[in-house]
Amino acid sequence: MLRASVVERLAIATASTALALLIGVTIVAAAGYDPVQFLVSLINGAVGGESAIARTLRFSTLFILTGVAVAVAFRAGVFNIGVQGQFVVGGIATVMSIIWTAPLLPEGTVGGAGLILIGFVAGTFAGGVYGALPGALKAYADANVIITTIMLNFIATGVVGWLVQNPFRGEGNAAPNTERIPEYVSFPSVVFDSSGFSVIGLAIALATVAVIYVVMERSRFGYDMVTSGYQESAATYSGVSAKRTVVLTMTLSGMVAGIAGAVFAVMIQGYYTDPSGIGTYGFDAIAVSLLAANNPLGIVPAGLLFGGLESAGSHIGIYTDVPVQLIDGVIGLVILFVAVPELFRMAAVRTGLGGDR
Amino acid sequence: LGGDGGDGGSESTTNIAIVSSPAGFDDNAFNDLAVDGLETAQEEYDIEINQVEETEQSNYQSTQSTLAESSDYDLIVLVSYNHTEALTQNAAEYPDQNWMLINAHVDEPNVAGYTWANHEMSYLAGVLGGTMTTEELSHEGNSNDPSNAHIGFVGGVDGSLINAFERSYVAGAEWVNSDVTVDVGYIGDYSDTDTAASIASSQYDNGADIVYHAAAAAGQGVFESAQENDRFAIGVDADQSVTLEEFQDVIIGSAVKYINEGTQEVASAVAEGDFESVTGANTLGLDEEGVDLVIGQAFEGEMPDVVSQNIQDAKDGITSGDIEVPCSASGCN
Amino acid sequence: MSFAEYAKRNSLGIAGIAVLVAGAAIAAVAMDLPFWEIVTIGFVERSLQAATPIALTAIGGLYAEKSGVFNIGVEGFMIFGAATAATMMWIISGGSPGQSDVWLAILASVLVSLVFAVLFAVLLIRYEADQIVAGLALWFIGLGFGPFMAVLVWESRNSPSLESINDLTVPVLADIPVLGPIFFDTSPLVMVTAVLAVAAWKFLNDTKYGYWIQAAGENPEALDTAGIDVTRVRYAAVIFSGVMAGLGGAVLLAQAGSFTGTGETMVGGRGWIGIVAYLFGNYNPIGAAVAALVFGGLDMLQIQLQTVGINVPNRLVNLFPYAGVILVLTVWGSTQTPSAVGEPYESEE
Amino acid sequence: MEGITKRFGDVVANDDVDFTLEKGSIHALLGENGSGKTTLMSVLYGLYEKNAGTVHIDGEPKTFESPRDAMDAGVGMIHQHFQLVETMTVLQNIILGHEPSDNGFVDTATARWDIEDICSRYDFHVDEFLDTKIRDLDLGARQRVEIVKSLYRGADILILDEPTAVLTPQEISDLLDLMGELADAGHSLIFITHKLGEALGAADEITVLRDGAAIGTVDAAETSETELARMMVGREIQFDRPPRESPEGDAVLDVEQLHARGSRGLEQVSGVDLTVQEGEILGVAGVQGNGQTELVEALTGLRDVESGSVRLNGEEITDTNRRQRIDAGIAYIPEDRTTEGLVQDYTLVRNALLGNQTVDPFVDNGLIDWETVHDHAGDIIREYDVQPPNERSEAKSLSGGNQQKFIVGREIEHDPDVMIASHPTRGVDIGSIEFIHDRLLELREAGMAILVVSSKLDEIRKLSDRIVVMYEGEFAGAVDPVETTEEELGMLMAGHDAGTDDGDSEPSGGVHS
Ligand SMILES: Nc1ncnc2c1ncn2[C@@H]1O[C@H](COP(=O)(O)OP(=O)(O)OP(=O)(O)O)[C@@H](O)[C@H]1O
Ligand SMILES: Nc1ncnc2c1ncn2[C@@H]1O[C@H](COP(=O)(O)OP(=O)(O)OP(=O)(O)O)[C@@H](O)[C@H]1O
Ligand SMILES: [Mg+2]
Ligand SMILES: [Mg+2]
Repeated sequence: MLRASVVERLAIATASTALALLIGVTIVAAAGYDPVQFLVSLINGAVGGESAIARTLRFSTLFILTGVAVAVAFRAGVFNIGVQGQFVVGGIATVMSIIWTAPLLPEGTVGGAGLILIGFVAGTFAGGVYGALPGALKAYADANVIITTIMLNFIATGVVGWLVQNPFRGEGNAAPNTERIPEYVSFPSVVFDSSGFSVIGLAIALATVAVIYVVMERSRFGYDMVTSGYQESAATYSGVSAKRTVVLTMTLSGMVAGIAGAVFAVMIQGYYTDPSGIGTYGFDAIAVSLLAANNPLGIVPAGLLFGGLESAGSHIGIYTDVPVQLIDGVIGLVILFVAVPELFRMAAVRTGLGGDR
Repeated sequence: LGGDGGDGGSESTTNIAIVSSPAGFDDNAFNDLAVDGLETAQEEYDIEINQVEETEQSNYQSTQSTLAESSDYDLIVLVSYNHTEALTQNAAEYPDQNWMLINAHVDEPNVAGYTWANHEMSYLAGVLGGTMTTEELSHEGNSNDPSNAHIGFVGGVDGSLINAFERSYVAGAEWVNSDVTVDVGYIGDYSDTDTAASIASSQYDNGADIVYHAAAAAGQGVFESAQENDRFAIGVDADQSVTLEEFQDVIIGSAVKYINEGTQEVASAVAEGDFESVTGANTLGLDEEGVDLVIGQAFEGEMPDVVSQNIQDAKDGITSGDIEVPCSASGCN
Repeated sequence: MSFAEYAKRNSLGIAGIAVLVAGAAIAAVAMDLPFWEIVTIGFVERSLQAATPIALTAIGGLYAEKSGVFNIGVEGFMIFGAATAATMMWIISGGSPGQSDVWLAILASVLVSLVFAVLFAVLLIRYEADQIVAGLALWFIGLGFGPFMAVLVWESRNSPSLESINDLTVPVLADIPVLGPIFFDTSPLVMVTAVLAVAAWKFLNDTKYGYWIQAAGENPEALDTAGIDVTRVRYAAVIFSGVMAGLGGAVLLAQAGSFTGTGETMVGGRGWIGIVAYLFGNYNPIGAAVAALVFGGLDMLQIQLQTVGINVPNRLVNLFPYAGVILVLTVWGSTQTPSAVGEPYESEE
Repeated sequence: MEGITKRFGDVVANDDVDFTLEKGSIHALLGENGSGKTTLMSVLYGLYEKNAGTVHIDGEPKTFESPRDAMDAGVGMIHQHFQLVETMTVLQNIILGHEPSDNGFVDTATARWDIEDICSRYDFHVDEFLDTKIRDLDLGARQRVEIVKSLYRGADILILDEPTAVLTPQEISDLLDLMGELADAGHSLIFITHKLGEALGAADEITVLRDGAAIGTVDAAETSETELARMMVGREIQFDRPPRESPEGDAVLDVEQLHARGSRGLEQVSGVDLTVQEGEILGVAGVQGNGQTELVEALTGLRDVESGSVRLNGEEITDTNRRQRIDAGIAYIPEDRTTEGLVQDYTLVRNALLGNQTVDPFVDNGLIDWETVHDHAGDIIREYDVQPPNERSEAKSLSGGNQQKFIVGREIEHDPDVMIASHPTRGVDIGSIEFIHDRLLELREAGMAILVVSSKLDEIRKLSDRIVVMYEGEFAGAVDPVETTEEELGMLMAGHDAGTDDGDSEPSGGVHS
């Protein structure tokens, strides 16, 4: 799977999405809704008009970042299912650090930039620590990472949910929300004039992709990481400390997730709220990363695809009477088929469309 | 005055969008009631309703602006305080858009904020519970135990909003009977019926004979448990002995708030082109007949007179201000 | 098997209980709780009931993983199980279900789960799906289509009140003090689950199919060269896990008596706890059932505490099982995860 | 078997091979890596479908769709890599797939009885630990379990693919005796090996494969190692120890009172002293499991030292880690090439960087220069004649022999001060063996200090300037490779002082201490 060619990947992505939509549309029709309208608004929702595109890019930005976070770990053979939790922890850390330090800095653009910087550092750091934890547990107590990270997701949601409900709840808020971060702490809106999306956010995502790509493909650290992912014993033989690598991998992965959290906090939300209501980016990211064969570069198109779907989802929710659950289900189907490249490879071989074996 | 929006649909048609709370529609509670009201208004005026379900608070910002941008809607109804943060921005950003916010308010000329006095109706529920727990009552094999003053409360999420229900309910019960015991339990969400049932059962076991719930959809579990334990329960938001009539044998009463009347009022105003009349913060309490306590339909006439007596006294006390109900319509801080 | 060895094999489960008991004891002493108001017969009954759906799911998932396939889709299966049970109960009974309909609904739900499980197994085994992603996907699909079923039937994600399972009272035995009401005057589903747990344990350790399942998870090649079709064994195990999770969901519904499809749905993470449970039980069906009881008990315990007026922030207390898992995994090290888990197996030719 | 042909894509693994096994005889199958031995046997065992040819058993033509068919026809195969379930007991492993049942449950009583019956006929000593888990058995015992498994399934034709590759001399002789008994009892055995001596000693007939074709079948009694080698490789092979004068370099590697614990926490190396000089090869002989592995790991920095000291060129390196020792100039040819020496899924290019992560010019302040690494891989492949000669091919597609050559090349190219080679030719065909030996001897000439650990006595004697024998974590004695005889060495390895003679040979025990 890690060696699948780019073309093959694209084919699989398209095929799985198409198949999922086909099934979705069938159900839509069977349930007595208008399938054509469904498809039309699907397209419109993803790319129909500036605001739709902005919305798509907004989701994509998060999918790309969280996707890279997953890819880093999976490439190193560490199954970090905890990106969601690291994303949440990073987000709250960003918001609170900004709120707490805001009084100390001058208002206006300069102060804003400063606070954004502080927020991102805090978010990245928090995400990194929350990722390092299961890494350390794996390295020094041999605790199964898949399990511990799943658990830590629940814990992050629960604890943060409690924090925003109690100690961190903003003055006079009835709702479980923190205070808002100051107006001037936000990305300038270049090109798109849309609340909730700024090209800066996307730029940060792409920059992260670039950095991670270089680290994984060209740096010694990346080689050590990937090698112990493939074959720990060989890595050890070559002088790589397996324990240290697991911890570092999880830290790096968590840091990227933390950046995602920070972007979410600054670019989209502007405050923090009960994480049970902020979407499952960290989980979908696993599919994004897989779709990209855990290759940082592949994450970009994969992230765009998922962003488009998510965006289409909310559009359909608004403009058609098709129940939201149906859309969630269809997105679930896409993820399911993404997990089954073999299905399409075999199909391709059968139908003579190529594909090896 | 919503005029700009008229262009969606023919001139006469009034287009209304309603965005759900994170709990989503089908909550047998305020989401559904809000829609109810709009539908009632539909009977009178030519109104088109677009139900938008959005369960992720982080998407409210964009959902709201998408709706406003389209300028198809003469009114956008937002259910629950989770919309407040997002609306604070959008209300200013789209000054010509009419907004209605339920359970909170944003101080802008184009926003009609509607809050219902959850604390007052819960206080009355407490009065009902506090009174009945020491009265003889049996109905279709269900009965309560007059020998002890012991009732219960099952809440959804342990937060300021539901805390207001809880505290006022307790206060109401204690106003009737100072040494009443009130068991309190929270589910942690609004959908886990099974846990709701377990909590209620635990309270009935512990001696409670009447349990009041503020847990939206999950509340059904409380009624299930009441039937199982042959005890009684108090419904919330709507008259649940009607909306869930299969439970009317255990629902001795419901604390109701007429959210439907609120949305109907605003919808009509917009249809009349008279949105100003409803803008600003509207808190609907007993005075405004926005909330009330109704006896379960199976129990009308079966209740001892002291019940209606106490409830009336409490209402008078609250409206006159002699009774100080804890917390506020928007919650407990 | 000596106790020492048993203890070693099930260290996780035992540790879990130890942690729980210790915690309870400390708490009780620390702030002298009204112990008997907390630990009531009702509490034990409810704990057992809360444990059943989790235990059933855990036993299924355990088989799948033993055979070398990690089925983390069980949460999704539970949601489908609950949703189909509800809709089936409604349809079968034409809107006014009785006790018999409850049983029929459970049966029907199991059959539907079987169909889903087969499809899922084909994707996992024949088409070598990525087990983690496919599992998560199934969860999302469940969250979507489960409630959607309800919408189709009731135009609402929540069902009206249906029928919930009645307790089964075993004459005479039920009159035994304390034990009587707990074990002989309780939901028959509790008893069924207990029996299933023991059966599953016996089957895994003392039948040839049990051997094959273990071999398929540890060293499929060895099983293959022994002339047994690894793929078949894995199909059986995965399908079983799907069916058990579906059953778990159906049982949950039968206890709750109505379907709730809002939010995380009424299943609310019980599938995940199921996975945790069999890890705690260290892949021993009985251990898994016990662990499920520990979690069910914990949940009910925090309810009891609330009831007697000890104010615990329940949002935090609900996290105990998750924290407990991490603690135990850390202190007692890794579980004996089968070595071939997650690796698709292709025999030569 | 007649005219057996088997292709994998365009590779012809078996090319019209004829092969006849006499009842009650032992038939050895020789051939270089990749010559088609395993494939031929896999065809016979029904693992692969043959492209052409026929298989007759007792005269009747047979076609096997699956191992199951083969088993039913009385053919059993013991694979190069054991097919045992580590977490299950010996009993469960033996009956796996053929469990006797009694109303649904496995009838262990009957199984036990049958197995004991088999064991009583030959001295397997397997029945002594039927309830032990495989993971607690040593390799020799596992080998015997494999055989009992086949017999339990009623095999009278037994195929053993490189059964001795991983066994100690003691275990090997036990195994060969056992094979003799089986043959006498009427079983027919096919026996794949790379060790000519074994073939000559144990087999009645020997068939040699080369490039998938059968070169010929000879009677073991009337052939010699040299002849067999020529048949295998197609040229002369040099066996005997090249003459040389003993070195007087100064000590490069110097170890004092070294103590180290094994994975199970028991002390495996107890007070070893050793020095390796410039231009010297020190051979460490010994039965596997006497601490050689731990010793090597302690020297290469893969295992923490309990006490004692390791010095390199007089410098204390006892507490340095693996990476630091690589940089200090200790090269290491690992015992297990497939799991340690190479990343199986990597191309040879990526594998060429393994262990060189810190070395200029491949890595420059943290960044890798892949072009240079690529060229380096090319050089190794050419210099050390790695087949197929393609940098882009994945390690796993190479035969062990070729994998080994690549590793040797990579480690030598470090140009280190010390080379530690652990079983450098295990499971490697004699062509490659000779090649690797010559390289090591060249290094010696070039003045490198070399430590060779091996359980192959001929290898030790051919390479070493001095031989130390390791027994239960200590050096049982040092001998001169020229004077000493294999018998003396064997004595020392078995824990007897050379000279004193009581050659009792209990089958080496089963369960680990
Ligand atoms: N699974 C396979 N797929 C493709 N080609 C194979 C496979 N197995 C063997 N071959 C080809 O068949 C040839 C013979 O392989 P085989 O394993 O029989 O050699 P061998 O004699 O067993 O070597 P060794 O002594 O190393 O075990 C190899 O050179 C290889 O090219
Ligand atoms: N999956 C495969 N694809 C292609 N070739 C293969 C495959 N498996 C084995 N081979 C070929 O089979 C030949 C022998 O394979 P095998 O694994 O028996 O070597 P080996 O036993 O490791 O070598 P040695 O006997 O030296 O240890 C090699 O030449 C290798 O190229
Ligand atoms: Mg070989
Ligand atoms: Mg071979």
